[in-house]
Amino acid sequence: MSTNSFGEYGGQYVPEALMPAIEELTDAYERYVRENEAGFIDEFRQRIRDFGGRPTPLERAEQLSQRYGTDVYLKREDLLHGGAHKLNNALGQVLLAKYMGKDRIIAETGAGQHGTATAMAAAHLDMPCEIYMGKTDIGRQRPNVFRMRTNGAEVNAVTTGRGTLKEAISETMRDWARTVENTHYVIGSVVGPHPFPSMVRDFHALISEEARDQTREQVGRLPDAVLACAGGGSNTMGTFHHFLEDDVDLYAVEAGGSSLSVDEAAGVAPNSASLSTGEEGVLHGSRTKVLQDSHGQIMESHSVSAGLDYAGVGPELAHLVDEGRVQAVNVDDVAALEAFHRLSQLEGVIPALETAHAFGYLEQEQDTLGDLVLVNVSGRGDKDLETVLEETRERDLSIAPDMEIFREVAGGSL
Amino acid sequence: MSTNSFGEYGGQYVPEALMPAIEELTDAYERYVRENEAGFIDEFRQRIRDFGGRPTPLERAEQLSQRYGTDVYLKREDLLHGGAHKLNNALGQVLLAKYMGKDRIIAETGAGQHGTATAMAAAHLDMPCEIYMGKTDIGRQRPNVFRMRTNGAEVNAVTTGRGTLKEAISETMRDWARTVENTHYVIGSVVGPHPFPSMVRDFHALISEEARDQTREQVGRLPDAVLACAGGGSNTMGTFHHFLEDDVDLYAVEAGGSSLSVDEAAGVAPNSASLSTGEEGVLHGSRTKVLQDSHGQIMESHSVSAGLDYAGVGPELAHLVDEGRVQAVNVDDVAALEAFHRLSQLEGVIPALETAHAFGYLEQEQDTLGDLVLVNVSGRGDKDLETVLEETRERDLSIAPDMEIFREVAGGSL
Amino acid sequence: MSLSEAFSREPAFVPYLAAGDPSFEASLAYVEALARGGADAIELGLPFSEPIAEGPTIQEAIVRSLEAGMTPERFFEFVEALDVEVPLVCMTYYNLVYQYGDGDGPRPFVQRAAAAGIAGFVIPDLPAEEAGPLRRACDEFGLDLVFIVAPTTRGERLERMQEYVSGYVYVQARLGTTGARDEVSDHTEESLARIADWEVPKAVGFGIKTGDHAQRIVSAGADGIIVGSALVDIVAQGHAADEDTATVADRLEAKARELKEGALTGARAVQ
Amino acid sequence: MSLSEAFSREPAFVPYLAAGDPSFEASLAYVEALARGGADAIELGLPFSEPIAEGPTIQEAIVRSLEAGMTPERFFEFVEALDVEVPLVCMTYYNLVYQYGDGDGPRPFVQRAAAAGIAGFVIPDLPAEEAGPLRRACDEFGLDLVFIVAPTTRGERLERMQEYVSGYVYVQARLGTTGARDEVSDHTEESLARIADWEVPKAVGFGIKTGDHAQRIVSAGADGIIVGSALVDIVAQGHAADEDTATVADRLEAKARELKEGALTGARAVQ
Ligand SMILES: Cc1ncc(COP(=O)(O)O)c(C=O)c1O
Ligand SMILES: Cc1ncc(COP(=O)(O)O)c(C=O)c1O
Repeated sequence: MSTNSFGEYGGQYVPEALMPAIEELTDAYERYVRENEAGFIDEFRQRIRDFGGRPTPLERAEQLSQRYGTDVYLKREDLLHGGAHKLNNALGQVLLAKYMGKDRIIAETGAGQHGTATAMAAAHLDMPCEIYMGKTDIGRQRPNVFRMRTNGAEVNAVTTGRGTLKEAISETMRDWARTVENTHYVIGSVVGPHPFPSMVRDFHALISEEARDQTREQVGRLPDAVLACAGGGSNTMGTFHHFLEDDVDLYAVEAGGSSLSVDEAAGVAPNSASLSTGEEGVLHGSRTKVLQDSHGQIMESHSVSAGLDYAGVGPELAHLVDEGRVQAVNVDDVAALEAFHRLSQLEGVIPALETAHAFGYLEQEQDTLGDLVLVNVSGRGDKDLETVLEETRERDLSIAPDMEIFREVAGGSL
Repeated sequence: MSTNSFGEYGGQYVPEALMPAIEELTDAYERYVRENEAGFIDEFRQRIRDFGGRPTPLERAEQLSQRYGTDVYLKREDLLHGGAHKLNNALGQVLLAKYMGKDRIIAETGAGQHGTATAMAAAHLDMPCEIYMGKTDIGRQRPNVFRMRTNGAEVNAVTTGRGTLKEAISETMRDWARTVENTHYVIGSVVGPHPFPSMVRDFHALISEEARDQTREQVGRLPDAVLACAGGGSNTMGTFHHFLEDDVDLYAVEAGGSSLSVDEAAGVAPNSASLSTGEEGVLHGSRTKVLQDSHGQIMESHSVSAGLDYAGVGPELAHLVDEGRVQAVNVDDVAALEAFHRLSQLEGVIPALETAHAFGYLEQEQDTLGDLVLVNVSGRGDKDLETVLEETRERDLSIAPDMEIFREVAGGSL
Repeated sequence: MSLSEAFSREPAFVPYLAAGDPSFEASLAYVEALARGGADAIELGLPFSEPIAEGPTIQEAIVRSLEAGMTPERFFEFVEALDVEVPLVCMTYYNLVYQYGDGDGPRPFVQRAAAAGIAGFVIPDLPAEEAGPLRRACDEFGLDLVFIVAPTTRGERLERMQEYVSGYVYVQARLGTTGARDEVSDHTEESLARIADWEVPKAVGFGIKTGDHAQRIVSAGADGIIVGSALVDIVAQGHAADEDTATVADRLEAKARELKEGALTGARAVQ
Repeated sequence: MSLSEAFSREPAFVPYLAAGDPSFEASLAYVEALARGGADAIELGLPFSEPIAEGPTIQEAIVRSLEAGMTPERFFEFVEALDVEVPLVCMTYYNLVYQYGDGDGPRPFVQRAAAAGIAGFVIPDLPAEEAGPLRRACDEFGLDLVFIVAPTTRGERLERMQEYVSGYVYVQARLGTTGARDEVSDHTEESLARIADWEVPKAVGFGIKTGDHAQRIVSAGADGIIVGSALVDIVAQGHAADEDTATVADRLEAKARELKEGALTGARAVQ
C-alpha cells in the first residue's frame, strides 16, 4: 500500500509515463517546499506578498454579526491578485517548476479561475503557459478566457465529453504524459496524485496561518467555527490547516446543487457534494470520495457555481471528514444565490458563487455555530454577475435587485 | 478672492443652495479629517485596512526593469477592494457622511469605477445610496451596473447630453441641490468645489504615504520619478502627495486620445488632456484647466479609457503643473493599448486602461526617467477586457493576443 | 429704468426665457410678448453647456438654443435687437463670463453687456464668496448683481450676500433646481422673514406655475415673482408641435398676463 | 493458453479494441475477425468515463461503447460470448476494478474476470506502487498483471515493476497517450535495452500503424507488438460510414494480417 496517503485516501493512480515526473516532483516538494532549500519558501512568501497582496485582511462583518447575534469574521482571499485564493497555489507551483528547471507550464481550468491565476503567475515568472479548458466552459466564461489570453497564455479547447472541468483535467494529464520531461502540470486544487494534495494545501495554508494569528490578535481568541466552501477543497484545506490541532469546529460547505439525489441512467448528479454523498473511488490520480454510479463510472456533477462543479474532492479532506474532524455539509443553489445577494448588500463584498455557499450555511445554522465564526471569502464574484443575474431571474428570488435600469435605458429587453 | 484655492485654481463655484452644505462639509473636513476628531481618521484607517485591503504592496516589476534597464516599481492599487484606488476616497467620504449625520449618499459615475466603489462603501456602512450614470455609459459598462445594483445601490440613468460622465456630475449636483439637508454627495475625484479637491486628495494620500515608506524600506532610497495617470487626478494626487517636498520628478500622464487637436464646430476634443492643452475655466464647482471652446462652452472629451474621459482636472494638479512641480504629459490611445498588453504579458498584471497610460509613457521615455521609477497601478483591467479586445482589433495591433479560440469553439464569429 | 425701480410701483413679474430658444428670431418675438404681457423685468438665459442649477425643462431649452447657434456674442446681438422697455437681466454660468474677451476676468463681459443694454446679472454658480471680481466690474459699469437666497442660506452667508447684492434678491422658493411645481413651498415665508430688513426688492422664484401661485407668493410678502419653467414649457410645446411663432407668442403673452394678474391680486390681499 | 505462451513461438501480434464499440454484436464480430487475422492475444478495453491515458481515437471508441450500454457486467458477458482461442487481456481503469462487487477492493472483479475467462489485466492508471492489492488477487485466481514501461521509467521503478509484472511487459514506444503515429520512436530500442534481462515477453505498443512499423519494432528486439488506435480507426470509419459489420470485420482481419506479417518479417530480419 502506498505511503502517500491520508488514511485510506490519496495515492498515485497515474500512468507509468508520469510516475518519474511525480517522483521528481515529490522530491522537489520535500526539498524546496518542506525544507526551504535554496530559500524557495522565502522567495515564495516574498512574491505572494508583493505580487499577490498577502497578507489578506481579516474583517469583522458588522451587519452579519448583528444579523446573527454572533461575531462573524471574513478572511478576505477575494482581495488576492486575480480575485481568489487560487493564486497562492498557482504562484507556488509555477515558482517550483522554475526551481525544478522546467520550462513550460500547463494547467486545466473549469470556471477559469485557476487558469487565470496560473496565467498570471506564469507571466510574472516568464514561463510559457498553456491552459486546457472545456469548450462549454470557454463559451460561458469568456472574460476569464480573455484574461488568460491577455496574460499571454495559450488556451486549448477540450472538446471531449461535456467539455467541462472533468474533461479538461483528463486532457491536461494527457498533455503531461507527452511532455513530462520539460513541463510541469499546475493542478488547480488539492486533488490529483501525491504530492499534489499536500503541496497545494501547503501553499494555501497561508490562509489559516494568517487567519489564526489575526483572530488572536484582533479578537483575542480562536474562533468557535471555521467555514469554507469545498469544490476540490483547496481553499478549504488552506483555511482549515492551521486550525486542525485546535478546539475549533471546521465546516466544509459543498454545493448541494438542485438536489442531493442522482440520476444513474443519465449519469448525472445534480450536485457536487462528493464529501456528503460520494463513494470512495479513484479519480484523476487519487483515491478519494467521488460522485460515481454503481458501476464506478464518474458522474457529471452540477452546481450553479462552476468552481464547485467537480465530481471529486481532495483526499485529505475526505479523510478528515471520515475522522470526524471536519463536518461535511452542503447548501443548495437557491441558498447560495440568496447568500450571494445578502453578503453583497449587507457588507459591500460581492462574493464568488463558490464562496456564497459558505454564507448560505452560516444563514441556515446561525444559531449552532458558536459566538465567533470565521468564514473564508475564497474569491470575488465579479466573474459570476451574469450567471447570478440569470439564475436569480429564473428563480424569481425576492432578495435579488431588479435590473430594470437596463430596460429603462435600452427601452427594451435586457 | 476665495481662500480655498491652489494658486489661481480651486474655489467654490456652486449654487447658493449647496453652499451651506459645502460649509458644513468644510467644517467636518477640518475637524474629522484634518484633526482626527472623534477618532475619525483612526476608524478610516482601520476600515480601509480590513475592508479595503491596505496597505497595498509595492512590487518590483522584474521584466519591465530588465526591459528598460531601470528599476521599475509598481504601487499595486489594483489590489484594493473593488479593483482600483477609488475605494480610498469612497470609503472616506461615506464614513465622513456618517459622522456628519447624513443618511443618504449620492454619487456620479462614468466608467462605473467610482460608482461601484461608492456602492460598496455604502453597503459596508449601511447607507442608502444612489448613483447617477449617463445612459450611454450604462449601456457600455454593464458589469459595473450589475455590481452597483448587487451592492444594493440605486442606479439613475442620466439622459441629458451625450449621457456620459460630465452630464452625470451635473445631474448629481442637481440632486444634491434638492436633498442637501440629509444627503452627502461623494464626488469621485479631486475635482469639484472646495473642500472636495483637498479632502479627496487626503483620502488617497495613503498611496504615497505607503509608497514612500515602502520604497525606502525595500530599495533604501526614494524614486527618481513617479508616474501616475490623470483623469480627474485623484490617483495622481494620491500618488504624488507625500513626494511633493522630495527631490522626485512627478509625471501626470493624461489621455492623448486620438489627437491633441480639437474640433470647435463639433464641440469635441478627441483627447482628455486638460492639463496639457486645457485653458483655465470654471467647471463643476472649481476653477481649473478645462477643455473648452473659445466661447467657454465645455467640450466633449474623448479617450479609449472611460475613466480618463473628462474635460476637467483637479485644481491642485493644475496648480502644480503651472508651478513646474508636476510635468503634464500624455500618450495616445494606441500607446495605452499597447502598454495594456505589455504589462499583462510581461508582469502578469492586467492594468486598467487608465493605468495603462502611465506605462505607455514609461515605454516612450524609458531613458530619461532615472534609475528608479515608481508607477501607480491605479486599477485592474478586468472591466476593460471587452473594450480592449475591440479597440485592439480595430487597430490591428501586433502586440495583442488573438482570440481565435472563440472562433474555434463557436465554429463561427466572436 | 433700473432693476430696483422695476419693483417700486407694484409687485413685479419677472419672466425667464433662454435667449435663442428655439431660434434667434422666434425668441425675440417671445421675449417681446412677455413684455407686452406685463413683465416688469426679464431674465434672459445665455446658455452654458453644463447648467448644473437647472431642471430638465430649462436644460432642454439650453440645448435648443445652443443647437441653434447661440454664443455670448450672438447673445449680446440678441439683447440689442430686442424691442422692449423693461430692464434685462443676463442669467448665465460663470465660465462664460470669465472666458469672454481677452480672458482678463469678468470685466470684458460686463463691459460688453453694459454696452448691449443689460441691467444686471444672475449667475447661479457664483456664490458671494467668489463674486468679488464680478461685483467690482458691475460697479464699474453700473450694473446690478443679483444673488439667490436659498432655503438653506443662514447667518453669516446672508450677511455676506447682503453686502454684495443689488437690483433685487432672488429668493429660491424651495431646494433643488429650476422647474415648475404644483405646490408652493412653505420655505418661502421663512426665507422672506430672514431677509425682511434688506433694502433690495425680494423676488421669489423656483416652481411658480400659475396666477394662483403668484398670488400666494406675493401675499406672503414678496416684492415680485420670477417665473421660468412654466414659460419655457410653452416654448417647448410650441416647438414640438411646430406651431408658428405668433401663436406661441400669444400664448406666452396670455400666461404672462395671468401671472402678473396673480401677483397684483396677491398684493391687494396684503393691503 | 497462457499469456506468456502466446509469445513463445514467434513474435506476437496483440490487437486492442474497446469491447462493445460500436455495439455488443458488432464488437464480437470484430474481435473474432482479429483472431482470424492472426492475433496471438487480444486486449479488450472495458470503457471508463475518464480515460486519462487514451488519445482521441480510443476516447471516442469508449464513448461509443458506453453509449451502447457497456458496463462491467456486460463486459464479462461479452468475454463469455466471444468465440476465440487466444488469451484475452482486460484493459481498464482502476476505479472500475475497485468498485466491482461488494466494494471489498479488487478481488471480486478479478474473481469474476477469471470466471469469464480473462487471462490478465492492463490498468494504465495503476503504477506498481498502488498495485499490491490487485497483484494479490491476480495471484489468487491465476491471472497475469501486465505493466507498462514508459520511456521515462528508470532505476528503482523498473525493479519494482519487474517484481510485479507477469504475462508480458507493455513497452510504451513513446511518451504521450495512445494513438496511431507515422513515425516509430527512437525510444523503443533504449527501452528494450533497459529491460533486456527481464524474463517476461516484451510487447511494444503506442503508435504502431502499419506492417512496416511492426517489422521495424520486432527487428529492434520486441517479442510482440500491440496495436490499438490503427484498428479502432477502422471501426470508427465503418461506424461513421454506416457500413455493415461483415465489411468492417473483413477490413480488420486484413489489417491484422498485415500487422502480423510485418512482425514475422521483422523477426526473420533479426535471425
Ligand atoms: C472563488 C473560488 N472558491 C472556491 C473554489 C473551489 O475550489 P476549492 O474547493 O479547490 O477551493 C473555486 C474554484 O474555482 C473558486 O474560484
Ligand atoms: C483605475 C482608474 N485609474 C484612474 C482613473 C482616473 O481617475 P483619477 O484621475 O481621478 O485618478 C480612474 C477613473 O475611473 C480609474 O478607474
